[in-house]
Amino acid sequence: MTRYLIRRTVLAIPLVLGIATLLFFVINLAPGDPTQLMINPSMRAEVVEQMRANFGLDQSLPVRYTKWLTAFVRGDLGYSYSYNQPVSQVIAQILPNTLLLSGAALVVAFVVGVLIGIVQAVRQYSLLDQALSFVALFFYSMPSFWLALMMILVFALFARNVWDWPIYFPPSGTRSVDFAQLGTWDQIVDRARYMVLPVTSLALVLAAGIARYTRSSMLEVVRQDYVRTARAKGLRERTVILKHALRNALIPVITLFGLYLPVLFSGTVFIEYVFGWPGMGKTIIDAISLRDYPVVMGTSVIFACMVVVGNLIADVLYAVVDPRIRYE
Amino acid sequence: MPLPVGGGDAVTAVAFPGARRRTRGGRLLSAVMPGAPQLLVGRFGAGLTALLVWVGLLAVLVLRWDRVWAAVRVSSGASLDDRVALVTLVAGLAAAWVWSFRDAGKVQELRWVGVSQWVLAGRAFSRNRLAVLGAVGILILYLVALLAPFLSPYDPSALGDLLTERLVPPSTAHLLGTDHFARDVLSRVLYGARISLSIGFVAIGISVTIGTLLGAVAGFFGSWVDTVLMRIVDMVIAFPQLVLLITVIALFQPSIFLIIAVLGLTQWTGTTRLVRGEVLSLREREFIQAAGALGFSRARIIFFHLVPNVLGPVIVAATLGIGNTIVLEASLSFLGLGVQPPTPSWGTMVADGRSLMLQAWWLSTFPGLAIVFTVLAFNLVGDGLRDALDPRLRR
Amino acid sequence: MMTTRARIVLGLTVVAAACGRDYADGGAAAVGVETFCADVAPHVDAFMARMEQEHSVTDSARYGGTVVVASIGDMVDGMNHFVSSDYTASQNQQFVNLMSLIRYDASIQPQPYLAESWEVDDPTHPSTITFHLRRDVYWHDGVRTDANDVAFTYRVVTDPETAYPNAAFWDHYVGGAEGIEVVDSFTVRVRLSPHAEYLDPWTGVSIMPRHLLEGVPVSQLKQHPYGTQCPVGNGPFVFVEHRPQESWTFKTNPAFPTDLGGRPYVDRYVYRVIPEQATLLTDLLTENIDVYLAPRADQVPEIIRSEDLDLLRSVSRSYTLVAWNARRPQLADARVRRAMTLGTNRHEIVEAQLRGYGVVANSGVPPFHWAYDPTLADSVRYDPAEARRLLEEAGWIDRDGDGVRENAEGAPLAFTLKYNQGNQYRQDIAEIMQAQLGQIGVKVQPQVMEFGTMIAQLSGEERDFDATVVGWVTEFKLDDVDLFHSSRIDQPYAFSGTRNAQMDRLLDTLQLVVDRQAAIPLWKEYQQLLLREQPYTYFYFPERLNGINKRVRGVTMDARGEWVNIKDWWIPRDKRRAVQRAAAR
Amino acid sequence: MSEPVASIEEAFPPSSDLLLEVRGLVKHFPGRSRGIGRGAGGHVRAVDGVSFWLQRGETLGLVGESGCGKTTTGRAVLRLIEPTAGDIRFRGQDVCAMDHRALRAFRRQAQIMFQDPFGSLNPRLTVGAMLDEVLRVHRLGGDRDGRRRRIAELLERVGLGSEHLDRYPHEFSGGQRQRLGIARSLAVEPELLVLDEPVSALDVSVQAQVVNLLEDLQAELRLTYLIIAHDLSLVEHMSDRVAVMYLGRIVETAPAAELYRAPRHPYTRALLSAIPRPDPGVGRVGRIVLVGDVPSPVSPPAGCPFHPRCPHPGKDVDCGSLVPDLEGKAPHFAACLKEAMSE
Repeated sequence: MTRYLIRRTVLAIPLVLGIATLLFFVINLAPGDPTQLMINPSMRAEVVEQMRANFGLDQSLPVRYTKWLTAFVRGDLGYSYSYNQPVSQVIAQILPNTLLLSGAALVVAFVVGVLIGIVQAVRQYSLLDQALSFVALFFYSMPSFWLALMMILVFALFARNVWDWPIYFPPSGTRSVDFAQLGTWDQIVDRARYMVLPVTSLALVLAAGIARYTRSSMLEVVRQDYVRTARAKGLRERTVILKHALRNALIPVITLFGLYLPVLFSGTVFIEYVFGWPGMGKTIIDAISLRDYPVVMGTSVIFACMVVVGNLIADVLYAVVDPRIRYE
Repeated sequence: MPLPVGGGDAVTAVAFPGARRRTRGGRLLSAVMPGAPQLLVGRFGAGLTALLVWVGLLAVLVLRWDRVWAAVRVSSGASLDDRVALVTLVAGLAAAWVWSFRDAGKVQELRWVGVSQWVLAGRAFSRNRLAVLGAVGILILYLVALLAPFLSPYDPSALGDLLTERLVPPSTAHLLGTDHFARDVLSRVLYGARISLSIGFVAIGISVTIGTLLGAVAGFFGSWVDTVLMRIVDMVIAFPQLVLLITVIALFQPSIFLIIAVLGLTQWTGTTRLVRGEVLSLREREFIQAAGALGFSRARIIFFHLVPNVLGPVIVAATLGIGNTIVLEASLSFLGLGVQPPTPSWGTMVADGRSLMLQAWWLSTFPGLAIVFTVLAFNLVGDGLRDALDPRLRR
Repeated sequence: MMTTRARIVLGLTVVAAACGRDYADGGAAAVGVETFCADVAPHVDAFMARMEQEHSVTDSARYGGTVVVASIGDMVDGMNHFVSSDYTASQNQQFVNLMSLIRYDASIQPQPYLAESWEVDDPTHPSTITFHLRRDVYWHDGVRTDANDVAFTYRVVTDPETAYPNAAFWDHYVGGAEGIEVVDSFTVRVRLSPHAEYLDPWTGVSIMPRHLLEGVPVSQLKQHPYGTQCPVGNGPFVFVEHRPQESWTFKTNPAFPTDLGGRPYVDRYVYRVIPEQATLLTDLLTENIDVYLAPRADQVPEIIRSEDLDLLRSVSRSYTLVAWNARRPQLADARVRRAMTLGTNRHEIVEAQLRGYGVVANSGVPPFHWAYDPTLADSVRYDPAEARRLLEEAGWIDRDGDGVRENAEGAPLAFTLKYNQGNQYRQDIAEIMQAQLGQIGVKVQPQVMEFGTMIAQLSGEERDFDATVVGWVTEFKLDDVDLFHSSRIDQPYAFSGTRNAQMDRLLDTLQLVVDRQAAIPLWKEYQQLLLREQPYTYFYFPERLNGINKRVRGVTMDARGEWVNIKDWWIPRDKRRAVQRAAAR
Repeated sequence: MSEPVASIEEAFPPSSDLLLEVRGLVKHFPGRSRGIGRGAGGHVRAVDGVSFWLQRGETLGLVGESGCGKTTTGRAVLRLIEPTAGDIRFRGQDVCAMDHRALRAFRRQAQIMFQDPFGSLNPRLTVGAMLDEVLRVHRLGGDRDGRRRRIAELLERVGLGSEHLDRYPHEFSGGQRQRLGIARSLAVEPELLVLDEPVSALDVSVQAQVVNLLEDLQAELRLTYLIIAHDLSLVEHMSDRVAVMYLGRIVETAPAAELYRAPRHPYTRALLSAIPRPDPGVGRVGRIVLVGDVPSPVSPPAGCPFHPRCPHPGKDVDCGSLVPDLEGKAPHFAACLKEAMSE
C-alpha cells in the first residue's frame, strides 16, 4: 500500500507540472497584462512601463517561464500583483474557506444522497421512488447560481422580512461583523449559520447525482445471491439492507468522490460568488480578469493537486471498503 | 449422431404480455384524429403524444396562418429560420398522421423473436412513466425550438418603447412580461430554446464523438497508447476548466461557436473513461476475441463490434451531458462568458435578470424554469435509458 | 540621548500621547519586510489602548456601534496610497485611514485638514506653496505626523520608479527632493510652475508614514505588506483586519484631533465585499449590511419601497461615452460622428436604463463642476432627421437599397462597437445604438470583449477597434490633454485620435489659467468645440446611488465621495447591532 | 529399452506429416502493476516452454487445472496473444513471422471456439448478420444470394434452421449459442479448430449433443482439433493424444488410451485418481490427494515446478534444483526426474 501511494504520488508530479506548464502558456497568451487594467489618463505611459518593469513583465515569455518554473519547483509560487502578497500567503488565507465549504457540502451531499438512494432502491418504481427521483433531478437540473439565489430569497429575505420565520439565514459572508466579540460557542453557531445556505446550495446538486448512483448500485447489489441468502436466513430487512447490501453498494459510490471533486470545485465558484464567500474559485476568476498570473497559476496548481489527491483518496478508500482490491 | 433441427434446448415461445388487440375502424379514426385510436386501446403515452403534436401543430397552422403563409410564399424573402419552421410544421403534421394511421392499421402483434437489445430497451423504457414524460417533453421542446418563428408573438430582439414598455410584468400583451429593453420575454424564451438546445446537442455531439473514439482506441490498443491517452485525460480532468474557458474566451471573441467548441472540447474526458472501461472489459469478451480470430481488421473490430456495444452507456452519458451542458452554459453566462447578447439564450437571460430578481422576477424565473424543465427532461430520459439499457436494472 | 530628553519634555508639556514610538535607530530600514506586520502591530495596539483610556468616550448617545458598508469589489491595493489606483481605496485612504493635507468642502473649495493653513507666494502665478501642518496628528503607532512625512510622500509620488498612478498630478510641479523643502518640523514648501487648480493634487494625495516606509525601494512599495496587511494611518479610523475578498475592518481612532471632530462616533467600520448585486440588495434588505454602494438603477425601486432604507443620491464624477476611432475611414469625418450622436436617443437611455438618475453628458465636465455649462445639456437632442442629413452631406447614401448607407466607393457605413463583459449599462448602450443607428442606415455590430483584452486593443498601437463603450472618472481638476491633444495622439489614452489645432490651443491654455473666472469662457468654448468635433459621443453622468439603512444617521455623500464624513456617521443606541442578536433570533 | 529416451523436441515427427508444430512456446505477462515504472520481476509465466504437435485430422487434448496456462497456449498458438518466445509452425509456415496478410490467411485455416456461450457472440448482431459479416470479410460465398445459401447451409450443419437467421444471441439457449459459435468458426472453412472448454459451460444434457456435433463435423470435414479442457473424461472421450499441463509446462503427453492406462507423471496420476469412474478396479491406485496450493506462476518454485506438492516416494533434493525435461519414448513423454530414471 505504501509503495502504491508513493508510486501514485511520483506519477502525479509530471502531471501537475504538465498542467502548470500548459496553464502558464495559456494564460500568458491572453492579451493584456495587469498594468493595462489600472488605466487612467493621469497615468503616463512611462508609468505603465515602469510598473511592468516592477512586475517583471518586460521580460520575454520563455525567460518568465524559466523563472517561474525554477521558483515553482522550489515551492515558491511567486508574488501576487493584485494582493501584494506572496501567492502562498493568499492561498493560505482563502484555501481554508473553500475546503470548509466544499468539505461540508461533500459530507452533506453524501449523507443525503446515499439516504435518498437507499430509499429509492428499496422502493424501486414506487411512487416514492419516482417522486424522489423527480425532486432530486429537479435540483440537479438547476444552474447552481440560480438555486443559490433562490435560497437567498427564500431563506434569507422572505423568511425574515415577509414571512417572519423564527429561523432565517444571512445572505452572504462567512461570519458576522461582530464575530471577534462572540464567545466560543456563539462563534461556532455564528459560523454554522453563515454556512447553511451555501453548503445546502452546493450539496443539493451533488446529492442528486449521488442518490442516482446509490440507487442503481443498490439495485444491482440487492439482486446478488448473498443478499438473497441473507434474506433467506430470515434477517430483518433493515439488517439486510444496511449491513449486507449497503456496504457493497457503496463501493462504486466511493469512486464518485474522486469524480466529483472537479465538479465540486467549479461549483464552488458560483456559490462563492453568490454568497460572497472568499474562496479559491472566486479568486481564480478574479485573478484571471485582473491578469494576476501568479495567483492564477498558484490557485490552479493547488486545484489540480487537490483533484489528483482526491482521486488518490478515492482509490485508497476503494481498497479499504473492497477487500478484493489489493495494491501490491 | 443426428440432431433434431433447432436443438432440444430451444427457447420456449412465450406470448408477450402486452400483445395488442387489433382495433376496428382504427384507421378511419386515425385519419381524422391521429392518436385517438391508440388512446382508445389504452396506449395513453403514444396516443396523447400523437394527438398533442397533431392538435398543437394544427393550432399553429390556423392561428399563425399569416406567418406560415409568409414563409410559404417564395417571394416574401422569408428567412432560413422561417423555412426551417415551415418544414418542421409540415413534417410534424405528416409524421403524426402517418404514424397513427399506419400504427392503427398494423396487425397488433408484438414480435417476440428477432428482437434486438435496442427494442428490448425501448420496451423497458416505455414502461418508465417519468422517462416517457421526459421524452415527450424533449420532443415538444424541439418542436417549439424549430417553430419559434411561428410561435413567438414578437421579434425577440426588437426593442420596445423604453419609456413605457420596459420591465412590464406578465400581462395579456406580454404573457411573460418584458425585459429591460422592453423586449417580449416569451418570444425570447422561445427563441432561446434553439440556442440552448443546439448548444447542448452540438457540444455533446463533439465531446461524445471525441470521447468514444479516444476511449475505444485507448481501451483496445492498451499499453502505451492507453497510458498516454489516460495521462492526457487525467490532465484535462485536473485542469481547471473555468480557467481554460475564461482564457480562451478572452483570447478569442466570445461567440456561440466558440462556446460550443470549448464546451465540446473540454467535456469528453468522462466519455473517454467510460468507453475505455467498457472496451477494456469488452476486449476480454470472447466475441471480440472471436472477431480477431476470424481475421477481422482492427478498424472493423473497433467500429463494428466494440463501439456499437458501448453505445448504450454512451447514449446515456450523452443524454445526461446535454442537460449538464445547458446548465453549464447558464453558469458561464453568470460569469458573463456565455452566449452574448442580443442572442437570446436561456442562460444569458437568467444571468442578466438575476440582479432584478426582486423587481422583475419574471426576467430570470421563466428562462430559469425553461432550463430546469429542459434539463429535467433530458435527465429523466437519461435515467430511463440507463435503466432500460442495463438488463440488470430492468424490471 | 537627545530623543529621550525630547520625549520627556514633550510628555510634560503637550499630551501624554506624545510618548510615541522611538524610531531613532533608522526608521523603516530597521523593520524587515517579513516581520513588518508583527513588528508594527504591538505598537499600534499599545498606543491605541493608551489613547482609549485617555480619550474615553463621553457618555454620548452617538458613540458606539458598527457600520457595515458593502460593495462588489475589494480594495486591491489597500491603504497604500503610493500604488493604489482604484476609487474605493483612495476614498478610504483619504477619509478613513489616512489624511490628505487639504480637503474639499461641499462646494469643492479647498479646506484645511492635515495642513491647518497654507500660503502661496503669488495667487495668480503661484510658484511656491507653504503648508503648515497640524501638530496633534499621530500615526496609529504613536509617532507624530510631521513635515518629513509630507516630504517623504512627495518624493515618492514624484519618483517615476514608484509608478504612482496619478503621475499627471505633478506635471507642473518640480519633482523629487528639489521640489519640496522641509522648513521646520511642521512646515513644508513645494515648488511649481503656475497652472490651473494647482491645489487639487493635495486633496487627493494621502500622506504616508515616513518612519515605516522610508528605505523600502520605491519599486518594491507595491509588494510591501503595509498596504493590505497592516497599514498604519493617521486618520479617524485604525486598521484592524483585512480578509482578502471578504472584508476590511477598522476601529475608531480615539486620538483623532478634537479640532477635526475628535474620535469618530461609530466604534467599528467594516467594508465588505459581496460580488453579486442580487445578494447585495438582499443583504441590505435583511440588515446584514448598512450601506449598499452603487446599486443598479433598476434595483432602486426596491430600496425606496422599503421603510427601513433610504436612497442617497449624489452627483458622480464618472461618465459613460462611446469613443470613435477617427483613424478609421468611415469615422474620420466629424459630421459622421455628429450624426451618430444625433441618431442616438441618449435622453431615453438615461430615463430608461438609469431610471432618470443621471444627466445626459455633452462633455467631460461634470454637472457639479464650476466649468459646467448647463445650456449644453439640451443643445443636442435626439434628431434622426438631422443625423440623416449630415450623413448624406458627408456622402453616405444607401446606394443599393439594403438599408445601410454606402460612400461613393461603395463601402458600407458599418462598424463594430466593442464593450466589456460584466457591465450591463454598456451592453445596453451597445444594443440600443445598434437598434437606433440601424434606423438611420448605420450598421452597428456590438461585440463584447473581456475587459483586459479590450483595453489592450484600445490603447495598443494598432488601435484595433472602430468604436467602444467606455467610461472615465474625472478628477476635480479637469484635464483632457491626454484624451484629445494631438501631441498625445500616440499615447495610450488617445482613443479617438482626432487632430484639431483649435482644440490643442484650448487644452494648452486651460491647463495654465489659474483664475477660475477667466477660465470659464474658455471651458465653454472647449465644450462647444467638443460638440462639433465629437471625438466621443458622450452619454451621461450617472448619479451615484447608494442604498442605506435609516438607522445610520448623519451620512453625507456627495461629489467628493461616499466616505467623506464617515467619522460623523452615528447609530442610535437602540438601533445598534447587538453582538448576540445574530445568533439569538 | 529398445528406443533411446529422447526429449520431445527431438522426437517430433517429420514436418510434412504435421499440421501444427509448437516448440518451446513461452508467454510471459507483465506484472500486475499498472502504468509506467512497473517493478522488476513480477512477470506471470503463463506458458513456460511448451512443445507439442498436431497431425492432420487428429485431436489433441490439453488438460490441466485452471491457471495452468492451457487457455493461453491455445490462444498463443493462433496468435490471438503474441507469444513471448517459441516457434509455431502451421503447415510448415512460421506463424510468428506472419505479416498482416499471411496472418489473415492463417485465420481462415485455424479457428477457435470459446467456452462462454454468452460472451462469445456479439449481442448486437443477429445470427444472419454475424455470419454474413464473416463471409463478407473473407469474400466467401460469392454474392448476396450465395452468402445467404451458405449461411443457411452452415446453420443446418450445426443443427439450427434458417428461421433463426433474424434472431439475436440473447434469444438462444447456451447450447444453441455454442452451435452458433461453431457455425461461425466453420464459416471460413478451417482445418484446425481450437476448442477452448467447448462444453464446460453447458448443462450436462446439452454437453453430449455438442460433443456429438463436434465429432460429426470432424469426421465430415476432416477437421483437426486442439481441445482445451479441465474435464479429463471429455478429453479422454474425444482425443487421440493428451497433454497434461502444470504451471505453464507440459508435464506428460501420450496417446489418450496409454495416458489413462499408465500415467507416468505423479501429477497426472493425481489428476486421474480424482476422476469418478463408473467401473472401479482395473488396477487403479487409490485416490491421491495433493497437498498444498498451486504455486504462483509469478514466482514458480525452483527445479521441478511440481516438487513442492509431489507425492512421489522418490522425491529428493534434485527435484528442488533440476528442471526435468519432457522426455520419453515417442509417443509417451513425461517430465519427471524420478520416473525417467526408473524407466
